[in-house]
Amino acid sequence: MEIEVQLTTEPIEPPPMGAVLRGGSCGAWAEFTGVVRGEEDGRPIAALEYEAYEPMALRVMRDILARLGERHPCHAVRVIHRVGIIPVGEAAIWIGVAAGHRQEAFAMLSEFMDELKKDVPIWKRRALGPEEMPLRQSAGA
Amino acid sequence: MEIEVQLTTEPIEPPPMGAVLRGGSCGAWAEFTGVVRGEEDGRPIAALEYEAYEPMALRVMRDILARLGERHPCHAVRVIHRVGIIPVGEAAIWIGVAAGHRQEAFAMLSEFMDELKKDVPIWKRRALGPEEMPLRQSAGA
Amino acid sequence: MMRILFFAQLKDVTGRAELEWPEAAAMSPAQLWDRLEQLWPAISVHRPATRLARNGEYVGGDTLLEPGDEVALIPPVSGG
Amino acid sequence: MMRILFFAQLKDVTGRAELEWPEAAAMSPAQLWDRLEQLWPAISVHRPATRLARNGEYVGGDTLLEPGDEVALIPPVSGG
Repeated sequence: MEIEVQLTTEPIEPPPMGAVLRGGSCGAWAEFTGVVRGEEDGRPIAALEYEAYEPMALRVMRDILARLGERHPCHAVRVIHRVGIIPVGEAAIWIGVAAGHRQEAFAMLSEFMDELKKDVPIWKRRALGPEEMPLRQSAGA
Repeated sequence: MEIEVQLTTEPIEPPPMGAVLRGGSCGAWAEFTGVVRGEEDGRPIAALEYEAYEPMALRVMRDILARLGERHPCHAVRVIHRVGIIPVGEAAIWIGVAAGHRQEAFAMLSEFMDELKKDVPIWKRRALGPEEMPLRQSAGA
Repeated sequence: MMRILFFAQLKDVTGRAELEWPEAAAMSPAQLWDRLEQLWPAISVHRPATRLARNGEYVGGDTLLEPGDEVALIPPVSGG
Repeated sequence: MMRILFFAQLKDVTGRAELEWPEAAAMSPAQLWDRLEQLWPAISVHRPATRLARNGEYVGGDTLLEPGDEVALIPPVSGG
């Protein structure tokens, strides 16, 4: 199983369906995007700031995917997690899975997200109100 | 829940994440693409031809989504199914779901696909070998 | 007049996508099948697995099919 | 020398992201926590829920932390 994990401070650009799909052995391509909601603990927010222990986060994500791949064999899986300040409505995480059949792809997506939220050293560091938004980010959103 | 279903004879272009996500109430955006595999009943193929009872297929898809939406409330769901000749590696179906949280989105994707394969009057009509591919499709692939 | 629609394998068996049936009386699904089998005996192998839809809704064996209805024979589906 | 990394709330409590500890001997996780609590008493409320990673791998309470290790304090994660 091809595995690729990435952390970025830039807006996530989901890569297009890859060459792996054109090969003819994949019947399923599933994607999940986790988006920053406009409310945290009941209060309206403008952005969340995420922080990661980067080398460990990358390694743990890779380990989780490899382990899940034994139970749900897929052809390829790619994860991109954004860190830093992420405005409401933008993606904090994207995961794409290519598999022979949809069952493996769905299991991979859903179980990866569960494991991520238990073990991957990434934190929602703080919520930012509209007045705290750096100019660059609010202009770019 | 916003519902949109569509049948098309053209290649599926998944629409970009919509305005619904920028509103701040959606934390989850999940997509599934069902892709034509290069093998059918153990024999290599170049394409599948799909046929639909169009008005009923649209209505049944819409009904399934509305019913699932009662158990897994989502903000918006959109389905595009392609019919006609679909070359290997191209999408036969695409579904995108916007929801508050990932659990509803995953349940909607996976249960919709199960119901689709039981009740929606769409058929894999026949498998085409490479020699049967119409010129227009093979040039465009 | 009743309109009968054939899809997938049933289109191969009957050689047509639809049939306009100059029918004056209502009939049960079983009566419809019996008459289709008279026209195309090879259709009978598909009978057990094929569902009927009346005006775009699946119906059970006790629904009456009326003149003016669009009746579709729906063999096992395979979309997605 | 042992390198200690602090993330999220633990960074707020200690006021720093890391600490270079001129440590000559190995110590247990419990010993590390005791010493951190001496430096920052407020860190103790985080102790029950915080896991330790040694050189990027979660470790249990019976692992020895050695000079040269990078030890990270991992409060409950919240990615995704």
